[in-house]
Amino acid sequence: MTVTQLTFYIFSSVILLSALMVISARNPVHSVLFLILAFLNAAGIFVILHAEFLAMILIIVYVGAVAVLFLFVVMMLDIKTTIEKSNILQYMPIGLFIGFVFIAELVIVLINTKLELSNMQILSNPLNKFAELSNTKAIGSVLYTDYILHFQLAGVILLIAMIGSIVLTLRERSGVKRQSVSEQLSRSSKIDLVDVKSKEGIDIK
Amino acid sequence: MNSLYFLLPEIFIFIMSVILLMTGLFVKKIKIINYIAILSIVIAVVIILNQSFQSILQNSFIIDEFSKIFKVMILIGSAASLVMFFSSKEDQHINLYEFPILILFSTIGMMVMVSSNDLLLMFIGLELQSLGLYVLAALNRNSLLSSEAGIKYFILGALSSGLLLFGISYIYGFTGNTNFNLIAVNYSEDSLGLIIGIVFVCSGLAFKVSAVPFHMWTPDVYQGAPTPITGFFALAPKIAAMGLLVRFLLNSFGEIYIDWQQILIFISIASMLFAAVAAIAQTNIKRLMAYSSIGHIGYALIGVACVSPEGIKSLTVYLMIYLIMNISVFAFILTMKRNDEYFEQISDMSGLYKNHPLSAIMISLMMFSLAGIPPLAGFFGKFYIFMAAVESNMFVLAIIGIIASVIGAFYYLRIVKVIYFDEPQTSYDGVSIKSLAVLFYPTSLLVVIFCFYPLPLLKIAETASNSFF
Amino acid sequence: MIELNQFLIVSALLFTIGVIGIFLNRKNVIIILMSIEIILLSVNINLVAFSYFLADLTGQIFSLFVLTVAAAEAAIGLAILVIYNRNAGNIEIEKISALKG
Amino acid sequence: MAQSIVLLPLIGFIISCVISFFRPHKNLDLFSQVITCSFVIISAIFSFYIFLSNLSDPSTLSIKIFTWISSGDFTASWSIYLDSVTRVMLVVITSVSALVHVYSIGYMSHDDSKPRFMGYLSLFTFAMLMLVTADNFLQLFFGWEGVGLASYLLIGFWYKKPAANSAAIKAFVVNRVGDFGLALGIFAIYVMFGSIDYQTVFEQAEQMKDKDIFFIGYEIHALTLICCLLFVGAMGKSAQLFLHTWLPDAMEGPTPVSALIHAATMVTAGVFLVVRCSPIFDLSPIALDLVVLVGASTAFFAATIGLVQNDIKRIIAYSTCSQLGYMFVAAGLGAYGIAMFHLFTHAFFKALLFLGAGSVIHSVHEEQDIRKMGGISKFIPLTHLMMIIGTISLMGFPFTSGYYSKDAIIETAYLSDSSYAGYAYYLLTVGVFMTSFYSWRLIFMVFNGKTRMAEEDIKKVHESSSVMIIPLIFLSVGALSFGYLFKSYFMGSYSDVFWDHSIAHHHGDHHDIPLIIYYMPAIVGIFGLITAWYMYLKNTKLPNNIAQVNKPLYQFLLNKWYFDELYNLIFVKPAMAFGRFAWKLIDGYIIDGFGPNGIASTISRLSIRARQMQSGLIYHYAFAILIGLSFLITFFIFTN
Amino acid sequence: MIDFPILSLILFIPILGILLMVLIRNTSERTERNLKQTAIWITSLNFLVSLLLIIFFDYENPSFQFEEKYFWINNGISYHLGIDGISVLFIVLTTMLVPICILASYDSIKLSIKEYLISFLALETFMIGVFCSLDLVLFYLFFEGGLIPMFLIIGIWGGERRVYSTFKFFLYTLAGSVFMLLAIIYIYWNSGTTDVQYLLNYQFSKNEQIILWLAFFASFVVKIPMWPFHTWLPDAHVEAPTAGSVILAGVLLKMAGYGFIRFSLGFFPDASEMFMPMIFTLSIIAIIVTSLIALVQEDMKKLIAYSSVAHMGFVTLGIFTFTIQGIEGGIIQMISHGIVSAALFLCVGVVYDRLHTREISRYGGLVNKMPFYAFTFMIFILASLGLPGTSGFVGEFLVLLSVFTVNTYFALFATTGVVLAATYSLWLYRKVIFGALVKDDLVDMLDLTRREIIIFVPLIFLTFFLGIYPKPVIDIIEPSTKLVVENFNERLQK
Repeated sequence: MTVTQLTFYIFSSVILLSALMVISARNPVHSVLFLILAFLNAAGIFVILHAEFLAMILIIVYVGAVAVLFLFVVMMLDIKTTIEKSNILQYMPIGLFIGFVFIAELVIVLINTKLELSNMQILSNPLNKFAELSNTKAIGSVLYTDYILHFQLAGVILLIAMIGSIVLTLRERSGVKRQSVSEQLSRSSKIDLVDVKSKEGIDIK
Repeated sequence: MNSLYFLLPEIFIFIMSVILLMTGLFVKKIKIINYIAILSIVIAVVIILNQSFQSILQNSFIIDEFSKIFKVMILIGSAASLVMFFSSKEDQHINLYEFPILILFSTIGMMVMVSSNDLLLMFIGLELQSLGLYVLAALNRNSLLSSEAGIKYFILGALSSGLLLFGISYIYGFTGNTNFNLIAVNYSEDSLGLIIGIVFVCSGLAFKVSAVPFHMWTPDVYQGAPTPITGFFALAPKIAAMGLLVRFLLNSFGEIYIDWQQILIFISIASMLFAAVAAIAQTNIKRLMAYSSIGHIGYALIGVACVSPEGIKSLTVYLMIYLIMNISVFAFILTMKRNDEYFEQISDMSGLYKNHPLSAIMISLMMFSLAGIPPLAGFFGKFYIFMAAVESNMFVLAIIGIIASVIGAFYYLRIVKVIYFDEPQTSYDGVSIKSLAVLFYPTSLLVVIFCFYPLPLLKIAETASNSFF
Repeated sequence: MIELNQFLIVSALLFTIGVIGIFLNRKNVIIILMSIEIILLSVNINLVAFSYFLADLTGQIFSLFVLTVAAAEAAIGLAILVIYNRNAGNIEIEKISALKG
Repeated sequence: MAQSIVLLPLIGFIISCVISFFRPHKNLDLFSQVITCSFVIISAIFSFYIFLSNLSDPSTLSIKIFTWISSGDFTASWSIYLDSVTRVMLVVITSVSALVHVYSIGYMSHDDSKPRFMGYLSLFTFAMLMLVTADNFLQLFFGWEGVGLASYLLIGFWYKKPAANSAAIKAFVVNRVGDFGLALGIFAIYVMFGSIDYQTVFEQAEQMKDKDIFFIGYEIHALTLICCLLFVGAMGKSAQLFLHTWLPDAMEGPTPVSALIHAATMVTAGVFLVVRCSPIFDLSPIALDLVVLVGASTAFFAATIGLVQNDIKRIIAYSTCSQLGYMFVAAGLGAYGIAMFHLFTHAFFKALLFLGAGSVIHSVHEEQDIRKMGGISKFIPLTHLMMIIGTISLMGFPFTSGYYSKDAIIETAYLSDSSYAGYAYYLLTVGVFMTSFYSWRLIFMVFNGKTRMAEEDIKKVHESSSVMIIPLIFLSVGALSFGYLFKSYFMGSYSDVFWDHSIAHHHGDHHDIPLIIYYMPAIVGIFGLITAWYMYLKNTKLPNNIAQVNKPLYQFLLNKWYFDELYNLIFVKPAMAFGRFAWKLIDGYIIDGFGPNGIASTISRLSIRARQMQSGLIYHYAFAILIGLSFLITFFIFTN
Repeated sequence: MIDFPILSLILFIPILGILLMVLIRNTSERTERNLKQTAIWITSLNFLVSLLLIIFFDYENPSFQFEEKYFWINNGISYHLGIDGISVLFIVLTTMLVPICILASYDSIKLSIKEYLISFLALETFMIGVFCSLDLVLFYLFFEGGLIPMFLIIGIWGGERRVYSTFKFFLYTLAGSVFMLLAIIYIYWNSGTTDVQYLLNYQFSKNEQIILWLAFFASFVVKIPMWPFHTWLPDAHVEAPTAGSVILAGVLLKMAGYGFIRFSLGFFPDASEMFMPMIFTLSIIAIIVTSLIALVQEDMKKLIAYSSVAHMGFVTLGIFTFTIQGIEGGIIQMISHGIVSAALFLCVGVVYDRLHTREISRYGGLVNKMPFYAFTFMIFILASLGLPGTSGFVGEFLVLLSVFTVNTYFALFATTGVVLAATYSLWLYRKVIFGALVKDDLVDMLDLTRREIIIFVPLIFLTFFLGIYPKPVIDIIEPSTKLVVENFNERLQK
């Protein structure tokens, strides 16, 4: 067993275990932390597969941003650790059975899978085209050329995510006093100049 | 910069929506934003109609008759939901200027979907669309139902995206390409992994078109989402996802259709039968329409499953008629309010014939049309679908289809029954709202007089099918 | 050397865990969101593995976009979750069933 | 002229029909009576003219009026077909009808829908004329059903009486059963001959002698089948055994109706049919045997019932039934001329009896039970006389009309070598005794002896008006003299000329008949008279004693051999029960229950299940997706 | 022959009427009268125009006349109209019955009269379309389209259980006819066209014929209706308003009979021959069983409805003898039934309008108060039981005659139907009309009004005309029927 293999097995078993923990931990905070662990190990697998850039991105984006977002929300919503209801047992057997069938089928199929590269024409971005470039550079060189549309659209996706999040969570509470600078400045709307006759005064509305 | 020219409609809408996003901050009149949004859609339609055929970006983005027709349908659907948006009053919670903008963004996603010829672009288009829809479903922030609809739609949608992606990864892996045409070159006949990939992708797309058994979200989301948005859900995304499904399957796996045809046959049969049966017990009109759309998608899928020019033609005709009918029905549902409060129960429609005789006639005809009774347009939709099915010798599918249509007729008739036979209730506001009248009456009329001159639609559909065969 | 199918099997297992996490979960919605992230992660492993064994960069690019989308999804998902929590006062899965029938 | 004979009654019917809507109006009533009567009388005169001219020129005349049905190679026309048989029938029908019309003026004088009654009578006359003047079987069928309809209308004339309504329906339906056979017979004729015109059929009959027809799975001799089916029709119309039940009930109608329809004309249509089809019947010995068998049985059977009945009209009705049996026996033995002769004479004396009975009923205020009469001859002597004339003619008292015709039948039976001739002969002879007995029983119980009427009722008994009596007189002339006058034409030396191919002839050797046989009917008849006299005038306790001693037999006869009850049990009740069963159980429970309703409820149950599946819980939804996915994957793994 | 597109005109006049009536707004009493009169004039006009068909009809020509053919959907499926001797009478029957129906509902319909009249006019178009379309898709369009107005007519203006009945009617007939749609589509792909004229000479293989025949049969068997697919009919009849029953019995049932002649016999001779015993058996069962059921009915309309099933049994018997007499008999029986049963329903409607019940036991002795009515009713009862001299006889006789030539077994059984018909018809008549007038609420019954008399007079006239002198009618039918039979025999594969 080579070192690579060993690391692969370690990484993958940790991923699987922590993924199991994510879905089974009682405390959501723990789940988030296990999720982070899973991501970290996945980054390791990426490295084994020579995708260094992606490994970095995974850690930066996922661990740095997404997981933290999760953590943040978990904290914010103050989720109580709930006690599992009894009816889970009711569905557990059939659920597990279906899950087992599912995984069994996948595994059976995959165990014997081999790529027959010889009869494949890989026309899009064969790596040998970028043989001299580093992984990051290679990605960059196609991302902004061939994938420009995709890249821009990904930007739109993020924009939508942003607009969406804002639209949804922005709360306009009634009764909250806000400063409206423009209204303050446009004095015509708020201030009437009234000639006050002496000794009569005015009614204040 | 040739490529950019061919992307003009998408780019135009994108620019318009960004502009609107900016102006929305300053312009308090949401109607103006909405008008501009509609206008930009109209302009986009004009641009699309004037586009020439091309495939750009290494053949990953295709502009052909099929995509043009589907884009126009999508844009009509979006525009119709924007018009419906006019009917929501100032004090309603969804009266946000982000509404038109989100719809525009989603629309871009859909346009990308129907043009995409590449797994990656397809995925991005799909996500662009879906993210907008998730937000739209939950747009009524103060409503428990709306946010529940949002959460269900989101979770299940994300799950389906996961399935889709998983499938995509296999397809990519076992063919080495993401471009549909290249996939077609590379697949090997007996690769189980590839077939599993196709199954996963089909499941993901079936979710998007809400075909049984991936439909479970549909009734809940339709019911929970604000009505104009429900209308939008029923109109544009279904058409886009269907277009995508067709292109994905035909362009990449057209040769091995024997393999995936089974999937479509299965989900088509399941959709038709399940929708017909399940809708019968519904009491909420929006839920009912959800099942109705599931059923209709089942029929439309027959067209895909045929894998023939006739099939694509019938699918296109079916979707066009589906679009028209649903615009009409949702415009009507939006009129179901008293004192600015929406009523969604079917029983609330009782006595409509007394208070609003004309709209009662129209909506009844619409129900007959949805049920597929001649001579209304809905019949022709089904007629073509069955034509295609019989041509491809899929008799079982056709027979189950007609059985389901008979069962389905029952629940459409039930609405007619409530309108005409039940004791009258208090009046609705009626189709007094101009924006809805603009949608409701012309579409209804179209459905009625379609039988006299069906030719134009058929010609259009024929050209659409020519894109593939 | 590690074979392709080893990566694929790990990824498939991870995928299944994610899926099971969605429908066997009886706690709260956040876990479901995390399950979705796990599913997407499994997809990424697939894509990168294929990319490596096919010697093709597309898989990695794809994976990059998947990451982007996953992030956006997480953002929106959490936003919806927040307003749901605001309306309902909880995010317990068992209680999300006002819409049914 | 022939056309006007047929059409005048129709016009009369239409006019009175119109008038009847503008009732009640005295003048109009009178108008309608006059119109119908005069029209029928005119056609009677025409008929006599034609009849008498027939004596010199018996040629066959066929007038086509217009095509009725013509489809493919099937054609049938409206037409008038005159031959000897028709001419005889015309005389019988129109003359009796005319007399009954006139009689009805008096009889119905207290009824408030006279025009309607007169109209119906005219309608009947028209239908009957259509029947006899047909030149094809379809028009015959038209008339056949038409008289059924008229009979229905007239029996149910007093529509307020439930019994009358029931009787009317019964008459129609039982007749329809007969028509059923007739219709099938017509079909068979069409199949065999390719036509239903008399002339074509009769001309080809000889060639069809040996042909077979495939009928409900059996090869049957075609002509036998045809004849049997036609005879079923005849049985229905002529109230022969098994299809006779309607006739006694039909007495619920007004008495003139009974005289016209149920004695003189309509019921003889069956005999007419057999005679008319004699060219075919003659070729089918089996059918003829059947006719004899049924006729003789009926003659006997009806007579037995007549012995014990108490309703004046029913007694005469059974007598009619019985006499029709005589006619059939004659026809069945091949003596068609004799059958026609008896038909001819019977029409007059039976009409006379009925009208006389009507007169009696009229006098005693609509009482029909002879047990409640008695000793009224001194109040209505004319009627009494008429009834006696009718009765002696019926019993076959020498030199009356009935004597000639009935004797001839019995002689024929005696002489014939037909297989059932002996059977017929004995039954008929016994029948003569019974006929005489019950006829005289009727006379004695009604007119003689001590009265059994209430004091105040008997005072009101009075002779009927002259408008009723005059027709009786006319009829009595017929009843007494026509037998003597026409016997040589019908069956005697002139008969060949007279019938002129319109019926099948047999020129058998003229056997000598022993004198005892020759006088037997008359002797037996007189013996019947004496018995009746003894039992009902001399020793009035005897009938009761006999009835007491033979109670089962008496009950059996009184209840008409329990035919009504039997039919009720075999046909009516099961039909109703099956109808209810088919409606509630087959239609309602099985067809609907497993068909539309069952499917509908199954689907709505499924629908509720589907609704429950939509639990609202996300993990259920996700689970559904997974199941779908697993299913598809499993499917593909196992198919590839 | 005239070149003017007269069939299209007949089709579109009612639509024109609908447009006209949509324009008449408000629902004050006066406009209601306007609406009714518009409807009557429009339909009467249509009747007159349809009489032109008879006038210009070429009696010698057995093939289709007044043909119109325009491009509609594609080259194979076109807007093709035309009539021959078989269909022309049905068109006239339809156009005649519709004004009568509208007249019959002149006073009895109070609710939403506008929609009511529109439904009837729409129904008229569909019904006429069925009989004159020479394209299967067009035929199907009209055949099914009629369901919509009929659904509304029964559902809105019907009796107490109208919802159940109308749904049953709609879904049942729909379920039957969708199979025909599939068959039509199959025919289209098989032969490249749905043009009837072309298909009449197109040879399908034997197996195809069997399947296609069954599909068409599924549609017609429900519509006609044949036992055991008849249960919708009594329900629909009972709940429908009078005019609805009239149209249902008068025209809608005939569509199926027409379809049998035109399509089942015309396209699939071998299959028709093969299934003949089945049709015969079902018809016989229908005749006997439904007659017996009619015998025990307590509801007038139900009784007549069941008798309709029996009468239609004769029609199918006749058609499937494949003889000239049988088919002609079937057609005449249909036309006669169209007149007679329509009139019977109108008769029921007359008393229903007065007493609002159809229960037989609630009536009795009406003749005392309503002599005209009794007379009219009597005529139609007699025609219904097939008395010679009325229209009911001619068809029945020809049918039985032809059945006898084909199979004596069936003839024997079918003829018993004649006896049963007499029983239940007369029983009904006796219970309703005869007897003493003892029921209190019957004392004030009024006889037929002038309007009602106007309705009945033409029907009475036709009943007798067809019964006594049906030759002109048979002359119209004969050449086309001959052609059908010849065609059938020629194309029969041995």
